[in-house]
This record gives sequence, structure tokens and C-alpha cells, in this order.
Amino acid sequence: MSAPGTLQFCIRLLRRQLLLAVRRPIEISNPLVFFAMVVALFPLGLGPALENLAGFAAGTLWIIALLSNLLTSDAVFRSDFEDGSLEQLLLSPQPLYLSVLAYIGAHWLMTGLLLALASPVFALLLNLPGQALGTLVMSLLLGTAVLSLLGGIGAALTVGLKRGGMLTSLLILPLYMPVLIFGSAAVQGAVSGIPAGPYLAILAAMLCLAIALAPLAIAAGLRISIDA
Amino acid sequence: MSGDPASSPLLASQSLCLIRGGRELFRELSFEVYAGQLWQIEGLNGAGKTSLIRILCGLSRFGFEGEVVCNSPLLYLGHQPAVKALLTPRENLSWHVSGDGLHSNTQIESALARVGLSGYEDVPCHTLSAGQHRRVNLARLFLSEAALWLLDEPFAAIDKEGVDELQTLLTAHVKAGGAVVMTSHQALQVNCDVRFLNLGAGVAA
Amino acid sequence: MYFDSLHALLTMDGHGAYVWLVYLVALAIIALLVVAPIRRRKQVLQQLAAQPNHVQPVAVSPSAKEL
Amino acid sequence: MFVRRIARCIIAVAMWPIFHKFGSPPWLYAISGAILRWMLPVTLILLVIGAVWGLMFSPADFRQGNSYRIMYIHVPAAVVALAGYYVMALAGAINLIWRMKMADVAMKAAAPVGAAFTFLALFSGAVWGKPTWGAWWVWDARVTSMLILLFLYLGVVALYEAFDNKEAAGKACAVLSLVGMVNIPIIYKSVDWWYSLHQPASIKLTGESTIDPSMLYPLLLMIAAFYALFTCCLLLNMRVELLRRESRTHWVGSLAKRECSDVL
Repeated sequence: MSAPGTLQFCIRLLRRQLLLAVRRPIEISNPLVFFAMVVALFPLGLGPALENLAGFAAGTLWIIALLSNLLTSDAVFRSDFEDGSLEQLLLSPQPLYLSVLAYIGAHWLMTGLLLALASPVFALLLNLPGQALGTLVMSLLLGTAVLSLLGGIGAALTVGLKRGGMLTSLLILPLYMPVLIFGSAAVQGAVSGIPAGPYLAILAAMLCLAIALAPLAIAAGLRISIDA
Repeated sequence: MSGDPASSPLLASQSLCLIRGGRELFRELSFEVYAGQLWQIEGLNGAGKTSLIRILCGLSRFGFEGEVVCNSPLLYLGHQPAVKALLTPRENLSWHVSGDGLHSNTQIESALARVGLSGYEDVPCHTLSAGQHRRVNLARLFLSEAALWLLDEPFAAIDKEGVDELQTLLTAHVKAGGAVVMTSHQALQVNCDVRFLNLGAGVAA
Repeated sequence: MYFDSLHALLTMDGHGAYVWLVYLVALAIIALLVVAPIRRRKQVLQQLAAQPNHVQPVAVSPSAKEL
Repeated sequence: MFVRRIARCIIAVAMWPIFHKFGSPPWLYAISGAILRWMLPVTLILLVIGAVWGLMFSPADFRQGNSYRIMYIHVPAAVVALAGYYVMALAGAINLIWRMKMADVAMKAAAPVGAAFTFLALFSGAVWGKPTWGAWWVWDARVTSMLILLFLYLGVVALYEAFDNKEAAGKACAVLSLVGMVNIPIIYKSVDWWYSLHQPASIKLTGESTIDPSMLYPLLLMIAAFYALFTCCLLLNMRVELLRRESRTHWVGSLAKRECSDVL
């Protein structure tokens, strides 16, 4: 049933989302500025001593990445829902599964990828040992992709609600916890010299599961929210 | 329902029944839309016209009893113009029609010209008026290959010549073997057989 | 009976407070889970009996007639 | 007399696909009433026997002393809490796939009951931690995954209340509980890996259990009693939800007249 050019349609959807994001660059920088601000909170809260900062740098960096991902993942579908283009996407002959995947991919490129690439700078702020930077970026690359897909489920279920903002984080934070466990474990392992390969492998496995199943839930959530 | 029984109906609905807030909007509504027909759904505000159109096009799938069978690609134009303020009319229109296949640039420009937006192709939409947003959405009618059109108040916020232009387009589409189901408060001056569906009094004509 | 006296049962050599706390809270939760729906059922029925709003049977599914 | 009752059961079973297909509210209300009439007293009796047996008659644990008796509440509540989530998710799936209104009623009824059992398991786990590890809250694997399960429950309940259109609310909660169901094994395994301090679950339903029979039997009885209790609470809540949803129909009206007339 899928109309011709499904792949071109997904690429055009991806380009359209990136074009929309680039047209308003300030929104791209919001998660990064949020990340920097929250990283600055920790030394203020816990004292500037570099040793104990380094002690928990891995965990805090991952928690901050998770929170900034949570903030952005709420409004993924909201702007398209409000002006009606989400309805057109649901009615288009293209399979919704791939369209949603392209949608979330574009959102991840704009938030998760930049977060991961910028994280070494923030790691130095928290005095994370140098040898763990590579693992940090790798784990954040995989982890933020899983977080974006799970966040998409929360966003799809609450897109129709007027006050859905807070609710999305209530729904998907429990689903974020396994990603946080293995993500910060990978970086802590790298800090203490343990090879982080197995942890990254588990994160990659979670990513594959999320890619396979999350779009089904997101598509169902969108169909329900549009109808409410 | 007299209709040419030869071809199967583009859209058929059996015993639709919708209850909204304890009030029963319509009950046991069954009708079939054949090629070459133009249906106009009438009713007071709140009679469920928009809900019926959303049920017919498959957007709302729960909350009603009965069944809708649609065996033709359809185009739905709702209240919201589905236009992104950050994009230009050209980008918006080329995105809208990219679902059913590729359209050349000239086709897009001609469609925009037909709705009176020539010269505004590359202006960001947030500088355009609401009426112009709706025209960008209506430009899709000129490029759509879908046989079945479901239009929700297409004439809203459109000036006199625009309405005439649209009515000629609708008759051309219906005469060419398409079908239109639309809601509108204005009387239509179209010279093809118009069937009325008054939600207050069940199925008429 | 494992405990030789009521006092031993209550103190359970030091752990009685925790054990009895848990059992009391469990009793409270179980009571709530059982009693609340029964009371709510009566409330709904009394409300309906007070003002019978019999709109014509809208959602009467066919099998109800067979019963 | 006895033969007629057997015949009626066979007819009921034979009619099951027909009734199941309709899943009609009045039939479900009548059946749940019949089941509850005998099941509720039996459950309460089982609970009392299990509690008394576990509290007073089973011997003390040589390492933990008497504080292990909290296990007779904690383990059954934890087991039923997890099972409750799966019941809710499956009811949601049935509602999503076959569009059965009764499954939606079951899911809505299961959520608060499951959350209450999860809270009970959490509370008993925390209090049990005080004499054993000396702190009111210890982040060990079992208690942490139970806390996350409570968050999942609260997410479903919060989502249900956030929707105005209750039919869409049911569908959205069905999707969320299915997503949760997929994630629960992942959460449990990752939490277990993350913190394996907690003693391994003392009953391995598959393997040979590590506690001797005099402690095991009351526990099995309590688990059975908790499952029965969950079923009863689920049915009770479903009946209320049924009445509320079908309040406009004829059979509820006559039921209200009949029930309340003999009360007045």
C-alpha cells in the first residue's frame, strides 16, 4: 500500500524538520545552554574541590544529558499538532512507522547528537579524567538516541493535552532509568580503567530495541491523540 | 441511494452513530459516495459536521459506532491550514504534495498562481495573512490526484472570486470522475448534482 | 504456637514493632481496597435511584435483550 | 439438582464465545457478582489463616530473628504488584486490538489496585530494611525496581486522568502500559545488575527454595491469598466502573430501583 518513494519521503521529512530547526537556531542551542547551566550548578552546590567533582562527574554528566533530553522531547510533535500538519502526516499514504522514525531522527540530530559532541567540554568543567572522554561521547551518542525514541512515545501520548508538559516526564522517566544505569556505568568504567565495551554493547542493544518497537507505540499514540 | 451501481462506492458508511457529551449527534447514518457526486453536509454549529468529516477520512477511529469503508486515496482539508509559519508557501506546498509523488517546480508555481499567491512564493508564511495561509492549503486541490476530496469549510475566509474559482474547480473535479464531500454554510452555485446531508434531520435526498 | 506468651508475641524480641507496623498498614490497605469500591457502588446506585435519568436506551448492546 | 447445575455450567462454557464476543455489561455485572459472593469471604479467611500462621506459628529465622515475618506481606505484595501490571497491560492490549469495552473497564480498575499493592510491597520492604540493614531506606535491587514499578503505575494513572475523552484515555493508557510491560524486564535486570546486594529472592519457584518448608508453606498460602484478593478488588472496582459508564442504560436504572428500594 505504501506509495512510491517512501525513502525519498522520509528523507524529505528529515530535511523539512532540519530546515524548520535551522530557521530558528536559538532552539537548537537551548539544550546545550541548559546543559552548561546545570553543570555549573554542581560545583556551586557541592563545593569547588576538583577531586570530589571528578568522583561523580560521570554520573552527573549523564543525568544532566538525560534531563536536557527530557525537556526537549516534550514538544517534538506539539508545533505540528497545533497547525494541523500532523493530521496531514497521518493521512498521507506513506507508512507512519517510517515517517515517525524520520521525525525522531531529525529531533535527535538537533538535540542528542549536539549534546554528545559538546559533552567533552562540559566533562572538563567537572574535571572528568581525560581517558573517559571518548567513552562519554560514545555512550551519549547511543544513549540520547534511545532517550529521544522513548521521549517520542511520551510526546505522542500527551501531544493532544493542553497541560501535557509535566506529564510527559512523569510517563517516560521510569523508562529512562535503564539507559542511565548503563550509560553512567560505561563512563565510570572508563574512568576506573575497565573497558567500556560491554556497556556500550548493551546501550546499542537498547537502541536497536527502541528503533524496532518505539515507532509502533509512537504511531499508535499519535493516532489516539489526534482523535481525542 | 441512487448512484451508478456499476462502480463500487468511493466511500461507504454503515449505521454511524456518534454521542458527544451525552447528546446524540447522529444515529444510524448510512450513505455511499459514488464517483461524480458532490455531497454537502449541512447542520447548525455543533451538529457534528466536522466530527463526521473526521470520521469519514479516518482521522478519528474511536468514540463512534458504525463503520466507514474508503476504497480510494483521499485528500482532507481541515479547519487548520497545516502551514508552517517558518517555511515559504513553495516549501509548504511542495511538502504537502510530496506524499503522493514528486511534482515539478513549475506545477507548484502554477498551483500557487491559481490561488492568487503568485509573487508570494518565497516569502516566509508568518508574514502572510490567515486567508493566504488557507489559500496555500487550497492550492493542494490543483495538484492532488486523489479521487475523493473531504473538505471542511473550504470557503471560510476566502473572498468572492476565490469562492467562484473553487466552485469551478469542484465541478471540474466531480465531472472528471472524482467525488467531493464538504461542509459549508454557503449555498453552492455548482452545476452538477449536489446531494445534501442535513445532520439535524438525518439523511435527506 | 511459637511464642510462649502474649508479651513475647508483641515484642518478638525487639522486632515486634516493625512486624506489627507492617501488618497493621497491610490490614489498612486491604480494608481500603475492599471496602472503598463497595461503598462507591452503593453511592452510585443511590445517586441513580434518586434521579433516574433514563435517556432512551442509547448504548444497549443487542445481547442485553436476549437475557 | 446436581446434574442441572453441571448442565448450566456446560451451557455457560459453551455460550462463552458468544458472551465473550459481546462482553455485554449486564452479563459481566451479574457474573462478577456471583463470583464475588463466594470468593471474597474465602479470600479473607485465607488471609487471616496465612497471617496467623506466618506471625505466630512459623519458627524465627536464625539470622534475622522475627523481622523476617514481614516477608509474608512483602513477597506476596511484590509478586501481585508485578502480576497486576501485566494484567493491566494485557487488558489494555485487548482493548486496543479487539476494541472490547470490558477490557477498558478491567484496565481502569486494575491500575489503582496494582498501585496500592506496589505501595504495600514498597512500604513493607522499607520497614523490613530497618532491622536488617539499619536504615529506613536502602537502595537495593528489589526495593528499587519496586519503586520504579510504582512510578510506572502512577504514570498510567496520571495519563488516564489527564484526558477529557475517556475512550481516548483508555487507549493511550493501553499503549503506555504495553510500553511499560516491554520495559519491566529490562528495568528489573538492569537494576539487579546495578545493585546485587539484596539476598537473592529466597523462593525460586523453579529451583529448590532456600528456606525450609515450615516457613515456605505459610508464604505460598499468603501468595495465593494475595492473588485472590487482587482478583476480588479488581472485580469490585470493575463493577463500580461498569455502573458509572452504563448509568444511562435501562438495566442500571432498574438495578438501582431494585437495590435501593429494599434498602429504604
